[in-house]
Amino acid sequence: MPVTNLMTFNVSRMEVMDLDGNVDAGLMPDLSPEQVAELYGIMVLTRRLDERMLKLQRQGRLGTFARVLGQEAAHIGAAYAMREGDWLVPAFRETGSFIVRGIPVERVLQYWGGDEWGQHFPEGSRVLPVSVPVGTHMLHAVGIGWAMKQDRERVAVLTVFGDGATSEGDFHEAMNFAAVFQAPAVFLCQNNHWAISVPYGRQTAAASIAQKAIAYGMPGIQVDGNDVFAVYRVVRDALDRARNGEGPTLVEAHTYRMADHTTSDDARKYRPPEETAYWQERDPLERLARYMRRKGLLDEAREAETLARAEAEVDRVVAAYEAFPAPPPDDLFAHLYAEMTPALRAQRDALLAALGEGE
Amino acid sequence: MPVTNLMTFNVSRMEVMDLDGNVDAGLMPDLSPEQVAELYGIMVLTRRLDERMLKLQRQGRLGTFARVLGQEAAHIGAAYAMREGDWLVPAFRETGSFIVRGIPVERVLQYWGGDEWGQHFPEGSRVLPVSVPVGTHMLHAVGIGWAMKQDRERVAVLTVFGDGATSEGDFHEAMNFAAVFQAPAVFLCQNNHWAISVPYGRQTAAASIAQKAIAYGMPGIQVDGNDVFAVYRVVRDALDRARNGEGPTLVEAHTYRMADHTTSDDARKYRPPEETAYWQERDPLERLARYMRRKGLLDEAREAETLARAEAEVDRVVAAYEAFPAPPPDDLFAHLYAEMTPALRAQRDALLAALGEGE
Amino acid sequence: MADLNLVEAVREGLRQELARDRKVVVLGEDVAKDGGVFRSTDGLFEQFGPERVIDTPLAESGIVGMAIGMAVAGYRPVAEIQFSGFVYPAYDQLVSHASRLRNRSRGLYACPLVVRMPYGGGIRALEHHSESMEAIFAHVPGLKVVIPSNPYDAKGLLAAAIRDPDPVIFCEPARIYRAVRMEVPDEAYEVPLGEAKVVREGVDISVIAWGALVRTARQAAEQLAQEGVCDVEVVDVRTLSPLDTGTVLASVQKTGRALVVHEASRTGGFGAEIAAQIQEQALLQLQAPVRRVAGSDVIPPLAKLEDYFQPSMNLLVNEIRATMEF
Amino acid sequence: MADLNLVEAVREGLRQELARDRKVVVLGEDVAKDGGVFRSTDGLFEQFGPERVIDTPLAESGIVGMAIGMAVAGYRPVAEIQFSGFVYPAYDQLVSHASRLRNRSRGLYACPLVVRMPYGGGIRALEHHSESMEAIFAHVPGLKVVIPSNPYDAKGLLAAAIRDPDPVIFCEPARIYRAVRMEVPDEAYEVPLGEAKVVREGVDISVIAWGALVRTARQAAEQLAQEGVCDVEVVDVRTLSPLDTGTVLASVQKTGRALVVHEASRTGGFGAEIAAQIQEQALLQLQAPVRRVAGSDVIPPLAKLEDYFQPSMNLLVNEIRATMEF
Ligand SMILES: Cc1ncc(C[n+]2csc(CCOP(=O)(O)OP(=O)(O)O)c2C)c(N)n1
Ligand SMILES: Cc1ncc(C[n+]2csc(CCOP(=O)(O)OP(=O)(O)O)c2C)c(N)n1
Ligand SMILES: [Mg+2]
Ligand SMILES: [Mg+2]
Repeated sequence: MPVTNLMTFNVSRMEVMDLDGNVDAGLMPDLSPEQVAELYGIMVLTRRLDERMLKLQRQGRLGTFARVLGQEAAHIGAAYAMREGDWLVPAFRETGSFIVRGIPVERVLQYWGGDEWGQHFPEGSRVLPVSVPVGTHMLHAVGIGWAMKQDRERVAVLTVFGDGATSEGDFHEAMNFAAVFQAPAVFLCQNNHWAISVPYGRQTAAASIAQKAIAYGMPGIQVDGNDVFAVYRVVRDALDRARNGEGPTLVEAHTYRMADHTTSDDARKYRPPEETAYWQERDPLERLARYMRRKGLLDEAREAETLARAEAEVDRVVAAYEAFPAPPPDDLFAHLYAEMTPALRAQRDALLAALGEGE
Repeated sequence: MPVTNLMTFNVSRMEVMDLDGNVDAGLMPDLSPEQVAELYGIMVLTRRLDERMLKLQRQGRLGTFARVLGQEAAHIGAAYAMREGDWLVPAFRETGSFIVRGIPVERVLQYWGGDEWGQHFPEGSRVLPVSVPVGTHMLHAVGIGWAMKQDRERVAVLTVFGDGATSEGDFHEAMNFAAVFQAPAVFLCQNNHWAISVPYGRQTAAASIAQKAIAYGMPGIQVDGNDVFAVYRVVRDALDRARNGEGPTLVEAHTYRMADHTTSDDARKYRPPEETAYWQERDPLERLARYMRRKGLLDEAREAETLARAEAEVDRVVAAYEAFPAPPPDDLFAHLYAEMTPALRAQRDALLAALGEGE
Repeated sequence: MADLNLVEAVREGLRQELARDRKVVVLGEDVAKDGGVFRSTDGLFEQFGPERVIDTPLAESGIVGMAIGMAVAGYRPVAEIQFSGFVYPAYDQLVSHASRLRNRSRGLYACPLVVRMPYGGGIRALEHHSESMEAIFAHVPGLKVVIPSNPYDAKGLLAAAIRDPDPVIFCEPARIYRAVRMEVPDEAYEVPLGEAKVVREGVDISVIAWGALVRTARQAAEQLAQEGVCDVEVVDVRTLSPLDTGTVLASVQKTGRALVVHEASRTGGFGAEIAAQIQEQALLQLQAPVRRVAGSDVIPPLAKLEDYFQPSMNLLVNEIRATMEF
Repeated sequence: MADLNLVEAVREGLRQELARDRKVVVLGEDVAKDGGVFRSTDGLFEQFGPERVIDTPLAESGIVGMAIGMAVAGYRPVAEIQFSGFVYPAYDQLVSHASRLRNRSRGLYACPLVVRMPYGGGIRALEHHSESMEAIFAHVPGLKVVIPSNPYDAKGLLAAAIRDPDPVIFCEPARIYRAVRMEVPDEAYEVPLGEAKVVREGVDISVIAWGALVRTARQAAEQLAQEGVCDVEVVDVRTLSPLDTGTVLASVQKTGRALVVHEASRTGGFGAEIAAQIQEQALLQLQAPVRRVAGSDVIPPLAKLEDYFQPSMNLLVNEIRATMEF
């Protein structure tokens, strides 16, 4: 009778590659050298882009944006594990995922440059727009997952969010609905240890995000988020399970926000520099480069070449971005409804008339 | 490197008394025979009241209300574990807890009879009004707990809610805040296995509510909710820990809603009768009576006497309830703000004038 | 034709849409086996099964948020909120996402979603079960807001809402769920969104109403006609957003007087918008101020005080008289 | 006296209330070490410590719900929502509990809570960072809604809000956080809630505004005065709920013309309420319709289109002219 143990739960962590780039052969995912090079190229491009965007922002040529420095392995490795037909439901710190999923990079800049057209992704891309309200979008992934299952499509949904997002009620509802409906969804938390100025330890008293899956009867796993192979491996397995009708998974990618929260933030106000130094040693890009050097997949020439290609692409992207025409004022009114309402038509006409007068 | 076990969690269940009323001496809480008799008396009164209220409702003398049949051990045992100065933050299915905490029972009827004055509890009772929006009130318990801690009062807060409530985002936020702020709060879930027509298994894919505590780094425990000693014991320990600054606890009381959801509901529409039969055998009142009979604390005479006392009290309560005057119409306006606004004064005067004219 | 009350009309509307389009699904708390606490989905689960009529966990933001995802992926979810007083947890999903996905993606994604909910008082319910908060939706660009006043419109407006390519808030006046029966066509039909309707013609004053109060307005009109006081025109707004300003203005331009009636509390209620528009566009035709007959600025009371809260027929009659005498 | 901008005035107000009453606490996302994303709580954590200036997890319903509990237990929580566009998750706690606890318990419990938030556009921000949704609060019985237009009022209204025994929504126009400096008394003072203020006297037309647009209205008034077109009276509403109808009406009765200005989208905005009240109570004095100059019924746009969204000084000048010429 007395006190009985009802259940035991284990939470595990996966690492595939150590700091020096040595990998665990048993866990190493099956990636061709070309794929590894591609991954590396995307990570380099993402980092170059991030730096250039910062410059543009400082010069007033781009608006406030969320940098991804240090989180490349997490959100690129995860997106790389997706297959054709899978959906991506992002937050706002997944620039690299957009690149992986084929979103024209100039669109990303256009968006952060203050133009909604930056989120008019190519038809069929199955990538949702940036979601600014923290924690809200994971529910959409559940609904999309439900729809895919109902349509008997063998695809899965990857949704990405931060550690701060796990505090919102909508995170909870999304996890619960996903588990109850066995939605083919993978919940990837980029635990970068900060939500603006709030450190992980003030966000939750739980030792890991991964263990939060237990509350929903869902598998949860932590992964070294700066180890692109581990992230790829874990997310790929989770997406496979989702596609196979085995339900959702929570993946916690342990990573770190190396930059300020956004270009409006100054992390020196609240963050100890030692912490950044610790994570600097765990830099995901360097780690992958070490692996590749070991395997003979990278030498100085190829490194320089990759960098040059990235730079050229960034140049192209910035030029394309700056060539976008400003959206016309009546765009304000055109996309509220499939058909413009009489009130909106009147308001648009009044604005255009006033602008005409102004000329 | 590879896959490591980060953490292991165990979820346990406590039972003190078996179906025949035998108790585990090691776990049996230290209750005097008088206390056991008092508990029994309150459980009998609550059940009699519940039945009488149903009759009144069917006769149109009371409004829709939520019955507590079958859940007496859970919410009465828990309230009985509270001490002076502790706060109770209820949902809407805790009639017995109100009785334990000294709320005049006629107020409870007044409330369900459609009069807000039924929630004007005695000053200092530290009992919050019924909270109808499911899952929302537990956050208030966290804030109150924070305040008590800040005031260096050695008291705790007990908040009670259903299994359905655990699906709401606010449950999640309350649990997380409680753990982060180490609020002296005990979260008691009366898992009665139904949320109107939705069975537990559709509410969550988690095997227990207790395991949801793991998501917050909070202790969680399941208890046989039809075993008043187990509930008392677990909640008392949790309240003690809260008072001692050891933080919050989630307690899942495994019980069953024997009646319809409310008097507006008809559970036959969705619920298998076998289930009710199963739980009938686990009736909390019968179980306690068996224990008492074994211990010589209850014989036919005392049983009859307890029943008669309960009936008399219910008679008194109903008479007192029906003697309450109807609230005056201007009550509508009087309690919105500490000071009535000009608009409200004007609206009140207009109403009173119209009513005057009508006479 | 069948003789249906409003809740039956809603149910028939849902049934036909479920049958017409496999992308239509119904979801919410207790909508399946239980058939909804007002029985508005009764029998649909049995007919269409658990993949089309879906009981959800108890979480309104979850219901609407999940429905948004379904809509993005090509479905036509009809989400039920058990009472309008419980929609607030879903307000963020409605405002921050449902209303915006089309605009945010410049038309790439849309959100054809209906959120149905019993609405308003008059049923002697518990706290939070008698709310009339249409104004907080009608103010949100990107949402549509529909409130039927009778079984015929309920069925037709619901069909139109479900087929609409944008998110629609559909408020069903609980007070008249069973109050009136009406001949309703057996076949499916649409009552177009965005069109108000003159439900009683008159020449002296326009009473503008929606939901349960349309009936009250008509009763007041009949009484005043019998008493020979005045000939009231009653406009049933039906869709608050987008508002059919044309029909409202045409009526007021004809009668020269207007009264707006709603159960929601007065201050900041949608009646203010209609009154503001009338005087903005027809000031010179107005022979009296546009008065509002509305709920008081109070919390909808429990049963004992409920009758003092809602605009009654008598109050309406008095206010119409006052406007006529201005 | 100190020369302060609005964000500094808010900070001083908070500092003095924290110092005055140990029951006052500040809580929210990034309010402690970071001092708030607009720096409105800068230095308070260092001065008052972590028990009085509290960083919370990222959950707005949690922040407000916890603050409600604190208030019930005798505290005076001042909760910050990082941007008004993120308040929606807390709407349920505000409507269903904060506004109702007093009424529900017939006065046994109260909820003296302030919810502060940067509000409105004009700062070239990301989506959801430029919202003006005061109407959804002003419609809720039991809440008060305050929107200061300058540093002096901001400090005094904030003190009054914190000392008020009921819940107050306090919207701080982000656009003018740093736009103007003003002499602000060093000592604590209250600007009473529920009182509008005539901030520029005039005889020809009343422009009724709040928040950042009060400044725009004054600029328009000066321009029209210089041009000799008309003499504009500007009324700063300051408290939307409870509304100081008396001051508004007195002004319009004097001038005979009124224009209501707000940044929130037009339909269902609080301007409708004010316009409706003016014509209800002063129709015979009106020489022209009460026009509204408001944001369009659209989603507040990203930076590139932002200037087309907000009512500009030029638009205001034109609309005043139009009203004068009616
Ligand atoms: C609902 C909501 N509240 C507040 C904000 C303001 N805000 C933007 S990002 C952020 C922190 C997010 O932290 P996390 O989820 O860990 O993501 P990260 O920024 O670290 O990638 C906050 C508070 C917001 N965007 N949405
Ligand atoms: C936010 C909200 N949504 C819906 C409802 C309607 N409703 C009242 S009780 C209930 C079920 C509650 O289930 P549970 O939490 O398990 O408590 P129980 O009724 O079983 O005691 C529902 C859906 C409500 N009151 N509040
Ligand atoms: Mg983070
Ligand atoms: Mg239950």
